[in-house]
Amino acid sequence: MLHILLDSLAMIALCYVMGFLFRGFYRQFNARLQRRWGPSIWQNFYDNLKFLLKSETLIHGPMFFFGPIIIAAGAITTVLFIPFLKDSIWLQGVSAHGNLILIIYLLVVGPLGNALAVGSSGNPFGVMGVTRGLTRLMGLEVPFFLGLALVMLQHETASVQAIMAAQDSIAHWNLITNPLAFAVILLPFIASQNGSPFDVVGAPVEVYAGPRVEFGGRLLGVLMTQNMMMTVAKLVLMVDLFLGGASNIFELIAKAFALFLLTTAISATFPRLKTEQTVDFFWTVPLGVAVLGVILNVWLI
Amino acid sequence: MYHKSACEGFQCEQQLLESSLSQADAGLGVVERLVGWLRQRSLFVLAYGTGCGAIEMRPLMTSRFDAERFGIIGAATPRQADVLVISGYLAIKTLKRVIRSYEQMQEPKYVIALGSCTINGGMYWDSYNTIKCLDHYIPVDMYVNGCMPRPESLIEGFSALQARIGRGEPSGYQRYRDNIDWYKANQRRVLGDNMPPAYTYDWYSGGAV
Amino acid sequence: MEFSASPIWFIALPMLAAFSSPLWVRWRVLDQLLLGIPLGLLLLALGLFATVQQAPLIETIVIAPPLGIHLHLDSAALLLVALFCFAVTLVAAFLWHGATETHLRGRQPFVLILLLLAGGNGLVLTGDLFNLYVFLEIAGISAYVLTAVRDDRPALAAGLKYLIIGSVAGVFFLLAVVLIYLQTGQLNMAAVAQAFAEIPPAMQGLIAVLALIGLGIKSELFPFNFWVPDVYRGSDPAITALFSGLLVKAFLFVLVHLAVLIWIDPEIARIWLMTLGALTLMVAELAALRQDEMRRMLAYSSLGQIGLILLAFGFLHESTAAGAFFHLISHTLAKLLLFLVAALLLRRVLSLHLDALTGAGRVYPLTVGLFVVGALCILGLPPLSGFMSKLWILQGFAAAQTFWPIALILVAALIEAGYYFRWIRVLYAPAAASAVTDSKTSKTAPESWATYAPLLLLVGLMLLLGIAPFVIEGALVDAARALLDRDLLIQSVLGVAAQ
Amino acid sequence: MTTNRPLLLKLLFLAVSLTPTLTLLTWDGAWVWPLFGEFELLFQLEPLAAFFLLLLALGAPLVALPMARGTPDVPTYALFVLLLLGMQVLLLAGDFIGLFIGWEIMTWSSYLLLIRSTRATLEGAQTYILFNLASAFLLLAGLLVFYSATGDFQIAALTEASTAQRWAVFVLLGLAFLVKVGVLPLHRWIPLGYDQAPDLFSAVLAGLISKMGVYGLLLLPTLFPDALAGLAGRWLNGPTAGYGLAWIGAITAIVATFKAISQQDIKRLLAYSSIAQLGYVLTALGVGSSLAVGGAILQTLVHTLVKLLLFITFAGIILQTGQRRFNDLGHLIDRMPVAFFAVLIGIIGLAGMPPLPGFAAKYLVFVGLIDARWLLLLAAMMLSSTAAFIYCYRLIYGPFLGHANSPEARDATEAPMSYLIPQIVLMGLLVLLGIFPGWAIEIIVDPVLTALNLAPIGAPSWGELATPYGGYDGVILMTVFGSAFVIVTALFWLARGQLRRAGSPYDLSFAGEVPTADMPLHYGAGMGRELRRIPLIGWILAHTTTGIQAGLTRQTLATAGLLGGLYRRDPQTWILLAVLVLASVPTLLLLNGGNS
Repeated sequence: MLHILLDSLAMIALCYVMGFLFRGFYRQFNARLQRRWGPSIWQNFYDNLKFLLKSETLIHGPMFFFGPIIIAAGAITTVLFIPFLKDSIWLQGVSAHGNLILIIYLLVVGPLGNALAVGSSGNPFGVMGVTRGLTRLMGLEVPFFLGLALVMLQHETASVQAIMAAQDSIAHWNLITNPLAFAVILLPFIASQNGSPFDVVGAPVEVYAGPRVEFGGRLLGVLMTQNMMMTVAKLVLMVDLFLGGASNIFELIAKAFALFLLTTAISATFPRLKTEQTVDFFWTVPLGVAVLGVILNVWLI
Repeated sequence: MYHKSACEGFQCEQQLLESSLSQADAGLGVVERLVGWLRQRSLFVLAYGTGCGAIEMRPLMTSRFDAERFGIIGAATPRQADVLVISGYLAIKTLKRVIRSYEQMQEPKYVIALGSCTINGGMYWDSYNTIKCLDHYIPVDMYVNGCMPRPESLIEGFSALQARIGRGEPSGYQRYRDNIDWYKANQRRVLGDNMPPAYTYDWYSGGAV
Repeated sequence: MEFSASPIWFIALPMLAAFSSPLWVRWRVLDQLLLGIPLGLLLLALGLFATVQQAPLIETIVIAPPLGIHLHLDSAALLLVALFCFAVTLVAAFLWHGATETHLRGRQPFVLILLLLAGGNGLVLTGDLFNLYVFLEIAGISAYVLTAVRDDRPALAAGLKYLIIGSVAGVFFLLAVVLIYLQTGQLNMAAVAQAFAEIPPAMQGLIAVLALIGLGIKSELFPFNFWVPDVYRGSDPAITALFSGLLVKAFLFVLVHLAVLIWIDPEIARIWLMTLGALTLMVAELAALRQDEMRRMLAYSSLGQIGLILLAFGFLHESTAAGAFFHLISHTLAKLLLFLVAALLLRRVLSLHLDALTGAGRVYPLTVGLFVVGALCILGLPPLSGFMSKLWILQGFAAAQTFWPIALILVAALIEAGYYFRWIRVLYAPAAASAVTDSKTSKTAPESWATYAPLLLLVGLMLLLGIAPFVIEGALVDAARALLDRDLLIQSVLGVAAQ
Repeated sequence: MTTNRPLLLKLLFLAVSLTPTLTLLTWDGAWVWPLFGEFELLFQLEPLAAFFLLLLALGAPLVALPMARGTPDVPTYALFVLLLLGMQVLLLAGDFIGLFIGWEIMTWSSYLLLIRSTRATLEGAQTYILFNLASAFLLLAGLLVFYSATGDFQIAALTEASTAQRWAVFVLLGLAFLVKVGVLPLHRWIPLGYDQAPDLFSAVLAGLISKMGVYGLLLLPTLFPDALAGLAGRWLNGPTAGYGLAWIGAITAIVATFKAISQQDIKRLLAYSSIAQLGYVLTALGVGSSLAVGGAILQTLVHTLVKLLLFITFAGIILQTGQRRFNDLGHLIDRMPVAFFAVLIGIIGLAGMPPLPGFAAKYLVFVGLIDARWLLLLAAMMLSSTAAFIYCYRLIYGPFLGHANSPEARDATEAPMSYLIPQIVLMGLLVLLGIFPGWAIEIIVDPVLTALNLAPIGAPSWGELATPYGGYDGVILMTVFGSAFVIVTALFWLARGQLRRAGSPYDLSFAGEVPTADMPLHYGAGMGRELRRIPLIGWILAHTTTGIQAGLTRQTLATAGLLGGLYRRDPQTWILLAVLVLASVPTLLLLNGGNS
């Protein structure tokens, strides 16, 4: 019991620290691309703490308050159901009691809890953002899930630990053995991270900050915290599934960072798509590749 | 109507200023210092482009001036913002929106006023529909004067504000809270029937949740 | 016992009562008699079932067949006679114990209804072709006059139309009888059946067509049934109930009976009968879709059911024929109910037009509820008898691996549902039409339970037969056998003659 | 005496609504009722039927309770009792005749209940009854073909039939049940019927009556053993015939989901969502493996609970406000908190989110699809189940969040107790099943699977759902989530700073403006409009089957008019026709005779 508690706290802390460092790096990276100095790598930490330390928070009713809390609880649950390391008793959380499909659905708890809170505020711009978010979710989930299904089919299990264990050497990484699945998943993955070509949901100015329009003060702090944790959780999941997992924490950070670098580079390159363009894109290019992958995997092999 | 009856007009402002300055040396604990330090590292700006000063604010985010390196970044909505920047002269019509935006920001919150117009009306000193002294309507923490101030001076203003926040000095929002009746009376004087509805500010006088 | 068991009573008693009615002055007595005679005959018929199951009863009049006239009471005929007696009892109870219009409560309708019963029974019972024609005219004439008995413009027009077309039908049939007599020298059906094969084929065809047209008009088959909606619309619904429940069934039985008996080749008979049945079914059901008057709609529905019964009879299979008898019974029950409900509604609402009846169900819940039950029975929905009878027919076809009639019957049932449920929906429409709300009820006294008793009895019977069809299973199967077994019939009639 | 009569009636009604429970608990052995010939009705309780009887036993009293409110409506009570009777006959029947009898009683009594609503239009009522009767007659045709092949009406495997007969039975019965389930081109009666039915009766329609179609579909594997594979062989890891069924289900689910998103009326939205949910069931049944069928059964159970919950809740809302469109409601969360929680739980179940059992069902189906290697179907199901989030969100946003858009919504109060009790019971059941998915599998799903000759799924513990592809533990999931929730809330409260509630719902960030009540702030009520810009969805939303149905009706009526025109009113035409027939037939006969 104590082990699980410590383990869970460690996972959450790791997620949080990695989260704000990665995000800080992202801002640095973007600034350098734009020939600026950019903020310090700790900037996201400052921002987050500043919000958490705001002395006033406005709420629009109980659901508005509980929405971010639900999201945060969902994020923590998600983190705990993802195994961070393989062949280790540490950083496992309760991942033995879950599986990939559960994790995919837990990833959605965030957007839905958010939607509830935003709806509760009654701000039309917020709901507009939520609509965009749910629409994007509809677009990205199909190729995303299909790509994951290819992996599940390949290993005939939905357990992340088993998939991770099966990739014992670099030649057995799913990135190598099933590159099509990775190609299918990469762009939806960026979208699920609210990364750049697909970040129309919270587009400032256009929809007045979108879903977060009414959030301020400490609730916004909670939302930022969970966002950073989820960023890392998704990266770790991808590392587990495609990069063979990690045996120790440094390997984990390295692999996650490599993956993050890839998505950052893509995000920094492409301009924003409109909602319907996003969905249409997901239903043509990644889904097309996914169908190709299915044909190759199921019929030809 | 006035919160304090001992003074009138300019005297009141003088008293207010003095009383706030007198608190500046109040002893600060470690926690307050840390909090102040964290707050000054991260300022989300709600830029209100009321006048010509708006044009000077855009370069602030560009590569040349790069305000982000000070932790200063734009916020889309007042709920997320820490600093309200009033850029230039303020028409009466705009004042209502500015007040609304200011009241929607979550404390602690700060106001930076750009240009001479916000101090004394500037070149619009005799205009019938601009306000002359912003500080009568919302509490200004930092004036950046000039017509218009360049981005460099704007950054200078921000740094000064950051220093004040870091020192934990009391800021305008506390003044606004304490003297809400006075501010409202001033606002009502220029806005007349055009005041925002009572629910937008009556909580200042009441308790919190 | 020998005395009471004679089939002659089914014809003689109503006729006697009808013709001697002028001897009574007080019509209160007629009241009891009109109810009593068919009821008595019904009981008699029910009592005879066991006897007839052993062997058909044959009553010769004056001379033995083939020379004389005889009445032939086999299981099939007995079933129909019992049904007719029941129908007349019920309508009589409805007419004479409810608050009926005065023109239906005098001596005139008394005579006519009893004559109709006599005619119907005679048609079913007689074993002689010319006698058949006589009964055809008796039933016909009483029907014409019953149609016109209301004595107003539409009733008289309908009566006249019925008279004209009925007479034409009579002429056709008479021609057929004459030709048969000229060709074979026989009028006894059994004897004709034996001799018919020797007639030249062309003449056979001519006779068949003449008889078919004559009986086709009378039994409302497709290319000859254009008169039906007008007549049903013009006459009183209670009387129409008898036409649909009694008269048509009698003619239909005669048609099938003659076809089985006289026509040698069952294949040709099957093709003709089934084609006619199928055509009647589909055309009538489709035409009914657009009817906005309740009596016309019921008339078309009745035609459709006749087509269905003929389709099942025409297959000339024991199973479908038993089903057809069953359907004939349940159709009579349902149509009696529906037409009597129409009569009840007509007493309260000025018109039976669809628009005038909008929302009637919310004003007269019981009456319209009974309409719904009747409609469900016609549609063949369980647990009412209509379902069991249709199921019987359908399983007969299925067992014989013949699927086109099944498809046809089901499609027809769907179309039928289309218009019946349209009526039900309109009857239960949320907003009642003004014709319903300011109807005649406000002025007249509410209906007594005596008015509803016959209708509730009908519902009870439908339920009973729908849930426990085995109670009449034996009678139905016997009837089907008796109808289809040609040799047995000839042998029993002529065998009697030989003794 | 007279004062007690309504109360007695209501008590009687409630007692009768418990009969399915009684049947479920006490029925054992077989009861035979003779009909005619060698046919007889056989009533016995098979495990498969017992599952559906369980649904009925759950649903009937829960709907009857709010129904019994107010002045007793005797016809409605009687028809409801008849409906229950019909459904029990249907489920108990061991032969097709009994099944059909129950089916038909259910059909017409539900129709009569439906037209008791004041909102039922002619079009809606006709569509409802004609589609359902078409379904019934297809069933009848199918069972007659079955009879002609086997000589018996007993529900048993169809082994000695020719291929044509097997296909005929499969297609006819399949179509019959698919109409009831409401797959795509045959679905039109569902939105119309569910929308126009009396509000509480919609719960029965969606929760119970549509499940009878599922029951029928589950009978198909009994008729065609080896999970339909005998019909047309196998495709990848599943039966080919099932592959077709599964695609029908998936396409139904997708299209119905998008249609649901674009609805403006709550009940219509729920109707389309029912179609979509049963599309999943169909897909799962098509797979036919133990996992997928288990998922289908669980999904059926969850859908029943969820739709009962949602329809009863919205019936309460409609009762209290008289409004039923998303645009006319809003911000009921403060006034109807129980209803809010009911709908929240309902949509979580509907969307198949963990930890509610909807997720367990979807999980089993997904794993079944992966196991059968039907990945494209998986993608299709995923599409529809994520698109379902949008309409789920509308369900909670439109009535409960946002702004009150009508005077009734502004001062509504919580629905009466008789509406709240079923809501609370159903919420409790859903949460319970969500925490203990293994229990649901062991107690409810496995007996049915065994009866269908499939391997039971089994569960290591009550909380755990286990499959060969891995599983999850509902108890641990709930514990982790609950603790996280509690800890985050506690930390939030412990941290310094004040929390302030906005003084008015109009205190919004609105570009410095102060919005007023007459501004169209209830944006999400019209959610889904912008989805039309996505080509696929735009195409789906632009097409309906209304035109086909209207065209068919028009053609039929035109034919009817044409044939009706034959029935002229002048006797001379009648006679002329008779004479013409007389003249023509012998001529033809003579010509034929002359030739031969």
